[in-house]
Amino acid sequence: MNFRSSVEIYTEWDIVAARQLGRNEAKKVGFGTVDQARITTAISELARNIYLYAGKGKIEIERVSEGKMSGIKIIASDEGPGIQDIRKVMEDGFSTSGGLGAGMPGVKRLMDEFKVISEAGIGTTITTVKWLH
Amino acid sequence: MNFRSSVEIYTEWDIVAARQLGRNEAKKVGFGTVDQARITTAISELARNIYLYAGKGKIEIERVSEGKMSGIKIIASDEGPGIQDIRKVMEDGFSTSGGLGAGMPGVKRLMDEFKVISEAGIGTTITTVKWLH
Amino acid sequence: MPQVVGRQYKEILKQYLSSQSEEDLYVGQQFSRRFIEKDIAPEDVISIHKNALHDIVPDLRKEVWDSFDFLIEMMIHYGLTLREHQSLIRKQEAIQMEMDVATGVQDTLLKTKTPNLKGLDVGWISKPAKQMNGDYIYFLNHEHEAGVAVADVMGKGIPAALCMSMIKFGMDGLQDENTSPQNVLNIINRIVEKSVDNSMFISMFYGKFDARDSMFSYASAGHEPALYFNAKEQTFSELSAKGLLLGIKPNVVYEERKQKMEVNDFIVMMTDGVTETRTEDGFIDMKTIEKLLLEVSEKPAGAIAEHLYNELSKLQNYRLSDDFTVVIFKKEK
Amino acid sequence: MPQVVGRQYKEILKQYLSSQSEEDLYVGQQFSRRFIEKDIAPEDVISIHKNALHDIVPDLRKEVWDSFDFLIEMMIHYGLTLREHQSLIRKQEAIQMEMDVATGVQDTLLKTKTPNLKGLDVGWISKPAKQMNGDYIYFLNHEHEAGVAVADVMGKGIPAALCMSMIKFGMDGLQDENTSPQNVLNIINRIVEKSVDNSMFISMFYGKFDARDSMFSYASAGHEPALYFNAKEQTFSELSAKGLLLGIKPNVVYEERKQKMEVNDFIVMMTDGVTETRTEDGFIDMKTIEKLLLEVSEKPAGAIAEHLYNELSKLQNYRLSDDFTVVIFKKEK
Ligand SMILES: [Mn+2]
Ligand SMILES: [Mn+2]
Ligand SMILES: [Mn+2]
Ligand SMILES: [Mn+2]
Repeated sequence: MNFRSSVEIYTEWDIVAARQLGRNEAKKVGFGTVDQARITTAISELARNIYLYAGKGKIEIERVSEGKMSGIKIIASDEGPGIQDIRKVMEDGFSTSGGLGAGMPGVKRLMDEFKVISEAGIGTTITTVKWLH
Repeated sequence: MNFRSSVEIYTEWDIVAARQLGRNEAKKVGFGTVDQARITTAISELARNIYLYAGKGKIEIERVSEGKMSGIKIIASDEGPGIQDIRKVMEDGFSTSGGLGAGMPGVKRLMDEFKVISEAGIGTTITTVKWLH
Repeated sequence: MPQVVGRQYKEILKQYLSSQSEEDLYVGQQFSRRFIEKDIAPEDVISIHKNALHDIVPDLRKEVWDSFDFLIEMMIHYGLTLREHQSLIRKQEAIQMEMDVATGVQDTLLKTKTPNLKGLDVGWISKPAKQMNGDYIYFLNHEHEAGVAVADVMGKGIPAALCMSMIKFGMDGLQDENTSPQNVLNIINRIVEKSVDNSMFISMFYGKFDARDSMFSYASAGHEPALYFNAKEQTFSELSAKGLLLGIKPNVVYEERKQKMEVNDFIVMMTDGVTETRTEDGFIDMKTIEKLLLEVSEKPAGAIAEHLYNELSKLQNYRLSDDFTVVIFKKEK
Repeated sequence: MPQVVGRQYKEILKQYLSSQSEEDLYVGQQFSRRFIEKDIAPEDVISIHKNALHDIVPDLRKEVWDSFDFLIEMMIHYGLTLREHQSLIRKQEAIQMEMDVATGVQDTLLKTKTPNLKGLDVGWISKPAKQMNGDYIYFLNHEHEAGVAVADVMGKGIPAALCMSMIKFGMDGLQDENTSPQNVLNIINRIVEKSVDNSMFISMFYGKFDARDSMFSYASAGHEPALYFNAKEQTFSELSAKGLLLGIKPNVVYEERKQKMEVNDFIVMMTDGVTETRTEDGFIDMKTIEKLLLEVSEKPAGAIAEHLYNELSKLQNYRLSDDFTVVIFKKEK
């Protein structure tokens, strides 16, 4: 079974904890300094979105492997209001600052795989993976 | 009379000489390291354009002042074929690499003032100024 | 401003150098976002970093400081690309505004008036998948008759808008002529054929209700069949008629067919954006549409159209893959 | 690849640290451009720099290396913005392609056929200032007559294209009616007024040459006057007629006037992009246009139009500030 651990996101401090967990795991998988920073930034964005827009949620981090490849998977989930218009959120922002939308295309770019499932009133789950090349 | 000196551009080596002259002058005027680098880059782009597209030409560098402001003026001139479509050359490139066009919007951004005069078969003169803020 | 930024940066860096904590990196990264918002170029960041490090650990070998100067030089073109980005974003915003204006003008210019005919309840809905709609509805009203053209034109933007204008102005010119569905399609086909080359495809359904004998007559230029609901029998049947897409050949004669309507019967005209609704399990079938229509068959035409749109839109997760257009003619007492 | 890049970077940096020469900075900067082309993010540059410096001067205090890690963290969002830039550039290129398609469709759909009438030589030129043309020429041909509408519609893109289509399809519908300039403008004005709100402005000149009596009749909806060249006298006079812009009021009656033409006389119809040519010294005046026309008054209509365009375009440094359209009717033997 793969290693998996998680951080509940309630406060801004939890964002830092999720980052720390992610960076440690990324290092253990064997990512270099820059990729560690990228993975940590992706976690940071996901956790901030939970903190800012859903109020609470969870970041799970899992080491994954497929054949000879190994990598890291991040699952961000919340029971918030859900994303109204996913298409819009995934569009490249007309402004780099603020809003839920700012983060998503960025996270997608920082990682290799990216999937959103969102239902109004039920919540949002974002799953994203980065492989070690 | 203001100080003015110039470098003829024939070879790639002359580009370096023009840069060196510009950086020294920029330093004397009182620009900081980053602005020195920006002014030098602008000179570099102008000189490279002369070298690549006109074959030969001249970079003149002049310390200027207006009221309490002081600054540096760069005049790049050649007797090359002239710029066919200035509008196009000044447009933000759809590609950052290569071609005469790549440099011009960049030079404009690196400096404060920018003016082109170009006539087919007669040549091109670009005058650009950066003020010390 | 840069001095304040420099001081703050130094504090955060100093903190990090003494703790190497994740928290300081988080604070630093949040700080860097504000740098970008304030148009601080990456070469400026290197310079700020160099000065901060110099204040914190002044006694380093000269190579370190020289190396930062080199790094600044390396960053200049990165900074330029970023500034180009700002200008592209502004350009993009301008294009967006232009599109908004265009949509408004298109709506005004190609507007059509819903018929108001005794004995007929007309409802319709037309939703674009992207910003511009490639489906077009045009009503042709006469004293005892209500006609409607439902068209799906190829492409979006200017090409689509021009095709629609061909249809509108073509039909405007028909006011005093024979407006039998067959004749309408024959004439519009000739206009389209004359104006566009063969690479433009337009499908169109033309239906006309005559209040005097409650007869619905129709013709189709390669368009989706309509659905006829028989209220007494509570059954559906397809209304299809043979005919080539518009503009392919100059002299096509379109087949015209008729359907007698009784009170509470209705006819649903639509584009392929309705019938080709794609869900995660593949395309829906006609039965799904019929089921949805049946659920609200006693409501007014507008409510039926609305219901169909809402439910089909939900089935595809609120993401239309094609423009969606429905027109409903329902016979009233 | 990154390792090769890293080694090269180290060599250049090492060189610079020992010489601090401008040449090495130049080489470094040229190298940085290739970094950008290869999508090497700024955070990667910092990492490459750190590793290179570590190889060159390994014995530095720990703070230096930690400070680079901090700087990498600071650069991540810069890197993201740059990647967003790449995607915006691709988007922009897609829009450009779409515009190209739209221009093509517009040309096909709104195309018009230059008259071929014995006794009349017709020449024209129409050049857009930007990609899309907001000027429109439409010829209406009959057995003994050649008519032309020269219009300047507000805006560009879809709004302009739709206005043009109104004019084209409106005039298409006139084939069998009274095509006196007055009547043409009256009818087109009614169509425009019905279709657009008051915020759209269209100016239009309609001129018609009748081969039977060599009479040129014309009417104008707020458009630039035409110029009449009298070959015998070698003089110019303006042909203007009163009339409101199209679409302002529903029932405008346009003034119609006439000008008899003799062999070698010609009439120049144009848009304000011609008369309002702006040079560095301000606008040109009508005398400049007359002088240019006189220079080539013995040439065919097409050559006269061409000459006018070339010379006026040169006067404004080849940068049109407005769409430029000229139509010339020249009486032949
Ligand atoms: Mn379509
Ligand atoms: Mn469709
Ligand atoms: Mn115009
Ligand atoms: Mn104009």
